[in-house]
Amino acid sequence: MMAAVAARELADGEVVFVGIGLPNLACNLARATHAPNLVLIYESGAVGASPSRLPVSIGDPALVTGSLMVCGMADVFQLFLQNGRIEVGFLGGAQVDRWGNINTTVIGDYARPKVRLPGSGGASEIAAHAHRTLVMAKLDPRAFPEHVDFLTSPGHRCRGIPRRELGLPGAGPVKVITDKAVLEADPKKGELVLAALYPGVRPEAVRAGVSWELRTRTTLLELPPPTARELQLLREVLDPRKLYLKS
Amino acid sequence: MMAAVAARELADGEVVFVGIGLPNLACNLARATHAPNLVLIYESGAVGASPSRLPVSIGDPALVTGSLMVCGMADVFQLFLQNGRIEVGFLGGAQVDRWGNINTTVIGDYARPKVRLPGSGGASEIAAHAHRTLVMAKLDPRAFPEHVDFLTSPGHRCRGIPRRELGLPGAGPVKVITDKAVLEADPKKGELVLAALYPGVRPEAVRAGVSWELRTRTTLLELPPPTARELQLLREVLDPRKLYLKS
Amino acid sequence: MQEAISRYVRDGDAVVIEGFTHLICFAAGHEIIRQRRRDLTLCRLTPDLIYDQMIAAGCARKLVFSWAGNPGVGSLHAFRRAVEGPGSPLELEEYSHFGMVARFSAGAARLPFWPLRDYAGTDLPKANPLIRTITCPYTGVRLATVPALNPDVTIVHAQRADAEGNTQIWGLLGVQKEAAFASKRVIVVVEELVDTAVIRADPNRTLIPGIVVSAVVVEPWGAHPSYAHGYYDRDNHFYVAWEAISRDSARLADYLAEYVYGVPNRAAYIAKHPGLTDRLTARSQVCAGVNYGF
Amino acid sequence: MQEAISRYVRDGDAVVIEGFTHLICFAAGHEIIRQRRRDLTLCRLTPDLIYDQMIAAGCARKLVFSWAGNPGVGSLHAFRRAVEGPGSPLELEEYSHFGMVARFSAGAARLPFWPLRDYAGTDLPKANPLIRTITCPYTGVRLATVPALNPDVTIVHAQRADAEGNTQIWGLLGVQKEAAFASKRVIVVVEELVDTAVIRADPNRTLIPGIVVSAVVVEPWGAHPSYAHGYYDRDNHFYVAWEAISRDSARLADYLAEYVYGVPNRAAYIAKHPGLTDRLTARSQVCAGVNYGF
Repeated sequence: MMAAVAARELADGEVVFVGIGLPNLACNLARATHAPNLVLIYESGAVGASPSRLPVSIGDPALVTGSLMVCGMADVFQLFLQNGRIEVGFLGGAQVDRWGNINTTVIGDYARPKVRLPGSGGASEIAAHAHRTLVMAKLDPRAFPEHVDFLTSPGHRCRGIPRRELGLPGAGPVKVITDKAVLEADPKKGELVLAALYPGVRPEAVRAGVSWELRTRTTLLELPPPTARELQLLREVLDPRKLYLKS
Repeated sequence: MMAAVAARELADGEVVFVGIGLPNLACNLARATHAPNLVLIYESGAVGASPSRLPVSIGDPALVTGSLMVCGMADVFQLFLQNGRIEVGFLGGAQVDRWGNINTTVIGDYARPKVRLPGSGGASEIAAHAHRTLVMAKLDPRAFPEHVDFLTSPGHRCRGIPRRELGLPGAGPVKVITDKAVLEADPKKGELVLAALYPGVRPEAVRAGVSWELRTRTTLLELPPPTARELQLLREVLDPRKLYLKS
Repeated sequence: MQEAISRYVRDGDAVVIEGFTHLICFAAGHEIIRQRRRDLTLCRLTPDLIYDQMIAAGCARKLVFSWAGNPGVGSLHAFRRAVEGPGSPLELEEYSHFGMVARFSAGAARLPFWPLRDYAGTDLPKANPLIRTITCPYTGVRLATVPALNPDVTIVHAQRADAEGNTQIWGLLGVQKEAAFASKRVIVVVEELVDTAVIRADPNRTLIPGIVVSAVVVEPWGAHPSYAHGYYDRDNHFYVAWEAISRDSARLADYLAEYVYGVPNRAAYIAKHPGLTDRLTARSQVCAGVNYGF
Repeated sequence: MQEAISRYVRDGDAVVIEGFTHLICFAAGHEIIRQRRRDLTLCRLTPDLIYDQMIAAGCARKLVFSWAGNPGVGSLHAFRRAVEGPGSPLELEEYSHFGMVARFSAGAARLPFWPLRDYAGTDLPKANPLIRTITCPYTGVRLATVPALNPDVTIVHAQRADAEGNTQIWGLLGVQKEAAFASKRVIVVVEELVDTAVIRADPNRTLIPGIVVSAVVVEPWGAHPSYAHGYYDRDNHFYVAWEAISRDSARLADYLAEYVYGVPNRAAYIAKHPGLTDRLTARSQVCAGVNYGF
């Protein structure tokens, strides 16, 4: 369901900065359905990738062979991302807070972490420069705190400062796609609010997965389930070995 | 003779930033004689060129085909020159002054020039970064003024400021190879002095070609004429059509 | 070409026709002259013959450059007349090669400036107040800076591209990549239009991705008298001949009348040069491929 | 390899073994472990399994990085034990990918810093005081800066090079070029040593010139479990298996004892993996060449 919802967020012809796992699945689902001309760019330097197998790493040779262009990482970050050529970026993280800030660095104190996470990678600059970002994360009060322990990737309000005052070029995380619902950033305040429910999910179940008082958008949508075509593509074509699809 | 003298200045294996014309002839003469492992780098992006014909431009395809590497000009100037990988740079110009400063920009006032010259090209940064530079110019009082009209490429003293105070990495123009003699920079003051005469040239003839009171190094050398082998290579192999050899 | 120029090049634009000796798109320059564009700010490291012609044709208001000569031959006389003449009509903004490369690099990275170790002791910063300095926040050393260059339109000549503008270049690369990424609009002119499969077969050869390209024009021999490596050699005779043509403004006017205004397009231009293609067509020296299998 | 490491890698050095997923030189890392180098500052965007192993082996005093995980699998547990443990023995200096790329770019260009639009609103500058800001001399905007990274030695794995170290790479390029130009010493490790004529036949493929290379080592399969495009695929099974091995420090010690300390060289390491070469050898998909004739 998360992959299908993410895929529907992508318009044909858009330039997408892709991560491995569900984002990659979502992009390839979109390419196989409504967005055949999606341009996939990986931080490893593959541009316009057309993988002949499901890539298990962001540097998979299948992302290179048959791609439109391969460039060094200095070009990826300067000529594509900082240049403003990336329209959509995918992000995930151990913590997503009320303002869409993401933590992929540490749980607890930086100097003495309870859990040491991998760190930013390219996430910090994707969050700053992509025209808009889509966040994918499973609901859990610990995963959705009021404030992230460490602010790795900027959302709509960073330690009290509104995004626009920070001079960040991109619009930030417009949607957070969870396993039960889609949260959206409130256009005025930038706070994440409940925007759409998956079939059969009740609002309380979503609120229970967030550690702040989650507000609901005035018009709460219910999203249609994945179509038979989407499910068939995901299960039989895109991830037959269930590397990323849990159910 | 100028090409032969310049060639003798190059040690085998050195990395040389080459210009077109006499410098190119000198480098290829050196490669054909005592310095077969000279690495020729052209500002156009050809590295380790091994031209199959005499290149008539710095971007001649003969400099690319058969070279060791081709890179963009951002790499030429940043990764090779500014990085300090260039040991010898060749320079020439309409004016060379007492301190080895070179003018390739304008004769007269910049805003209302008597003669508009091509400009710096890569000369300004070669003069700054090459470990040492060799200047080639024909003697003439107008070509060797006390001070250049416009300082395009820094020598040993720029508008009164010693080179070392300017923080320039390279040693600057160690020798000026003319049509009658070789001038050298005085190690202490950085002033150009008469260091070596070509066969049969009298010191007065050299002094008549510069517009300041040219001093003579304590030990004035006389250079041997080009060997038969050097002349044969230059006239029959390297420049048979006399594109750059006047006599 | 006619449509691409009329659509993407406007009076008053900052225009870049790049290519260092290699892949200079004379065909585009001639079309701009034919369409009588005016008040252009022409930017290039080496103005070369093409900008000398455009200056003579009255297209240029300003020139941004680093070396204005006829390589290995002599002067660009239309340029010199415009600069040396009384009340010079042509505004100049001058850098060194490194400075121009750095301006394109900054523009391509969407940085407002680029730092470089250059210009200490020279008169260039006096001649161009846009050359400034900055202090390193770590070492305290002063470095020179140049401002970003983000042209309105850049025209890149290349050996081949697909219909979407995914462009492959080999041989000298100049600053073509940086200029394209720095530009608001990009016209790619190619010797050969190829299927996307040709591009995808060797993605490491792609220098410019289609997502930054506004239009693709197929124009064989479009770089003459410059060259396209693997297609045709540089016409060095013409570069030598230009010295006498450009020295005399009447002869230069005759040249433009006959070879630019006097022809409707590139094909007609080439047709006016009997024997040219025989003389300059590249011989075949194809390198081996590499293995993209996994 | 043994000689190159003993000659060019010293205790206390800042060491870079680069390669983004592709061309990570495990053979060099294992030789450094065997020679028991100590107090190294290990620099890499993605420490990956190789630095997890070097940390476990006690080679590292400090880690400079931007993403420390097992891509698509999980954690680097030796790294995590060194960081999460009481009185963590491993010093960290942390950036984002862009920050690390920028540090190598500055080092390669011999600039003391590199400007980038990044880090606004994040906690990264608080965690790393070397991330600073600078004000643009043209626009007045504040930009982030990172300091140049100039390692003592960089080890680059590549598909092929000639005896002088002129090195050609295709597929993913990572920051191999920048790291090599930034480094005081460079060791190039190749799958194949080729005649200089092979390099000269396609000079646009050359990423690193011999003039910056200190030593060339021929080590087929030297990147396993990473990969060499066109030679062998990535050993994804091993990356998955590493999760369980590295999670248990005793198992990790056993692994090092058997596959690193327990073998004299790379050939012996490969010999201990029956069927490996059959499983991972790349199929042939050779692209067409291009014409360098003129």
